[in-house]
Amino acid sequence: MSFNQIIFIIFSSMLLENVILSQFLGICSFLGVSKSRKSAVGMGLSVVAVIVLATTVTWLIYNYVLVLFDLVYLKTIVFILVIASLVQIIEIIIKKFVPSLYKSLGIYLPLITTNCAVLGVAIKASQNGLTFFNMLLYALGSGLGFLLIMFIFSFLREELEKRKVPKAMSGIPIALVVASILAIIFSRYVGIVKEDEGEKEKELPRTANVISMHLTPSDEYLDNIIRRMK
Amino acid sequence: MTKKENFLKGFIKENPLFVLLLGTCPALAITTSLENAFGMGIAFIFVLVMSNTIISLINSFKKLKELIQPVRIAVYIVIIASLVTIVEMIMQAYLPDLYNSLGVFISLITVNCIVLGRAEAYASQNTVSDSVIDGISMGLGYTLALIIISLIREFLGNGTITIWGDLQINLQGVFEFLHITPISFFTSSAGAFMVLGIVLAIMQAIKNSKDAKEKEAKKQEKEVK
Amino acid sequence: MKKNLITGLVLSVFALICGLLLSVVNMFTAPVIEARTEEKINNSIMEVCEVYKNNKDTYTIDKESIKHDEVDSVYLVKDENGEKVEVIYVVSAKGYASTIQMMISVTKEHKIERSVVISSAETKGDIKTHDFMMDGKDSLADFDKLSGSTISSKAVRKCFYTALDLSYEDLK
Amino acid sequence: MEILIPVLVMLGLGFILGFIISLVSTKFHVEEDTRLTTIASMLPGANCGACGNPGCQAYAQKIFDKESNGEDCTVIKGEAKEKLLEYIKENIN
Repeated sequence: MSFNQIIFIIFSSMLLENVILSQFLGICSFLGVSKSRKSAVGMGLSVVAVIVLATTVTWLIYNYVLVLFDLVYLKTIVFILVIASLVQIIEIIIKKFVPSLYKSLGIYLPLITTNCAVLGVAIKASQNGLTFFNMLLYALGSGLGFLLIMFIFSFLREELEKRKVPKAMSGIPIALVVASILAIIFSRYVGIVKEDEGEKEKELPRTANVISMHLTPSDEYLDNIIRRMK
Repeated sequence: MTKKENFLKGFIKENPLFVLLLGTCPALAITTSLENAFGMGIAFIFVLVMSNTIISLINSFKKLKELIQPVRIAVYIVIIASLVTIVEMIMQAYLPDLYNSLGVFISLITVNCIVLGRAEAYASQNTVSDSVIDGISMGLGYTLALIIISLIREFLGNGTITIWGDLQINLQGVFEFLHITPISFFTSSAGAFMVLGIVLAIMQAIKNSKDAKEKEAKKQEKEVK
Repeated sequence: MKKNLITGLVLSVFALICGLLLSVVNMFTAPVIEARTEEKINNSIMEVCEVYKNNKDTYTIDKESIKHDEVDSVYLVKDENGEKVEVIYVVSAKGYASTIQMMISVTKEHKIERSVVISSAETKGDIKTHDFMMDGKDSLADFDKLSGSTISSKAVRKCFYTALDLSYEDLK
Repeated sequence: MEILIPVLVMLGLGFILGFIISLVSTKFHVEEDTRLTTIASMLPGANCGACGNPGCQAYAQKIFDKESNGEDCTVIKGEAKEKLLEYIKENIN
C-alpha cells in the first residue's frame, strides 16, 4: 500500500464521492442540524467517530459471519441492529462517565442511528469487497467529507440568516439552493486526484513473448519501413 | 379526526417530504427518472403500511408493550429492517433492473425517518385500522412528492419521461421547438438540490398567500363584529 | 439481572421471528435470483461470442477452471476437441457513480471480439450504448472515450486492458 | 438446515445486544428530572433532526431549559402535540 493510494482513497471518498453532495446520504441531519456552526461541527465529529467504528464492526460481521454462512441477505437487518445498539450503548456509557463529552458530542448520537450516511457507508464498504485497511480509510474519508460539508454549510447558513431573503425562499428552500451551488463546486473536484502509478497501464502484452511480436510486425511498423525504403 | 381526514392529510397538509421535510435522501438521489420514483414509492408504501400495522398490533397488547419498552427502538428497527429486506429480495428477483437503479437506497428505507417516525409517533398510540390508513396516506403522499420531483428532473434533464421499463414518452420535440437541448444539470446531484429547493419555495409561497388570506378574513370578521 | 435477561430474550424473540421470516422468503427468491443471473450471463455470452452462438451444440463453456483476482469470472470457450477458442471475461471497475461491470470476449489472436456493459448506474453519458471502437482490436490505441465522462471511460478502458492482458496467459 | 443458521445467528445477536443494552442502561443509569424524561417520552423519538436539534432527547432538554416552546417538532401533530404543549405549560413555565 503506497502513500499515493492512501491519499487517493481518502480524497476520493471525501471530495469526489462526498456522502452528502454526491451520494445524498444523511441529508436529514444535513438540513436539520446545520443552523448553527457549533452543533454542525459537533454532529460532524460524532459522525466521523460513529462511521469509523460502525463500519469496522459491520465489516467484520459481514466478512466473518454473513459471508461465511452464506447469509448476505441478512445484511440490512444485522447492520442496523448492530449500529443502533452500538450507538445506544456508547451514548449511555459516555453520559455516565464523561458528562462533558456527552454535552458537546454525545447528544448527537441518537440522531446518528437514523442517519443514512452511517448505514450507507457500512453497506457500501462491505459490498464493494474492500480490504480491512481500505475500509478504514474509506470510512474515515466519508466521515471527514461529512464533517467538511457540515462545517462549510453551517457557516453559509449562519450568514444567510442575517441576509434578507424573499419570504417564500427563506429557511430550507434557500438552504437547498445554496447546497446545490456547493454541489456544483464539489463536482468540479473530479480529476484533482489521480490513481496510483501502480494502477497505471503497463505496455501490452504482459506475458506475450517478445519473439512472436517481432515475427508478426504490425501494419504500422511495415508501413514505416516501406516509407523509409522509398 | 375522521377516517377521511386521516387519509387525506398525507397528500398536502402533512406531506412527509414537502411539509415534514423527512425522507429527503432518496427524494434527491433516485428521482432521476419517473420509473425510479414509482418503484421507490411502491417499496416505501409496502414497508410503511406493514410496519405501522405490526407495530400498532404489538402496542395493542399492554403486557407486550411494557416488555419491549427498554429495547423499543431496537425492536421497531428489527421489524422495519426485515420488511425492507423482504422488499429488497422480491425486487431483486422479479424487478432486477429497478433493483439495480435504486441500489443502496432500498436498504436505506430502514433508516428513513418517516418510517420510524410514524412508528413511534402514530402507530404506537393508535388502533390498527387507523395506523393502516395513516401508512397508506403517508406512503401515497411521499410517492406523490417523489413523482413531482422526478417529473421535473427527468423532463428538464433528459427530455424524456420513463413510465415503466421501455414505456417512455419522448418530449425532445419541446426542446427542439425552443432550439435548446435538455439541460443535463437537472440530472446531476446539484440539480437535485436546486429542484427540491425551488419546489419547496413554491409550496411555501402558496402557504404564505393562504395564510395571508386567512388572516385578512379573520380581520374582516372581527371588524364586522 | 433477571430483568436484563428478559429484555435480551424479548429482543432475541423478535430477531428470531424476523430471521425465520427472512430465510423463508429467501428460500423462494434465491433460486429466482440465481436463475435470472444465470440467464443474463448466458444471454451476454451469446451476445459477445459469435463462435459459440453458431456452434451451441458442439462447443462448451468452461466456467470453473480459471480464476483471477483482477476479474469477476472467466469463461473459456472450447470446441469439440477441447481446444480453447476464445476467452470471455467479466470485469468490473469503479466508475463515476457506480461500479461498471463489462463482459469482454477475446479471440485466440488476442483481439477483442465484442464487449457489452452488463451493469452500470453511471449518471453521466450513455455508457451502455456507446461504441468504444474496440471490436477486433488488439491494443488500446484506438480506444474511443465517451466524451464528457472521463472517469467512466477510464474505468471501461481499464476493463479492456485487463481482459487483453489476461488473455495472453489464459489462451496459451 | 438452511433455516436453522440464520435463525440461530439472529437469535444470538438479538439476545446479546438486548442483554447488553438493558444491562448498560440499568447499571450506568443517570438520574434525571422526571419532567425531562416525560417530555422526552412525549416526543416522537424518531430522531429525525427536522426541528433543528440533534435528536429528540436534545430537544427535550431545550424545552426543559425553557429555550423552546415545543412547537418546532414537525413529526407530531394534532392530539399528541396538544398534550405536549399542555404538559409544558403546566410543568415547565
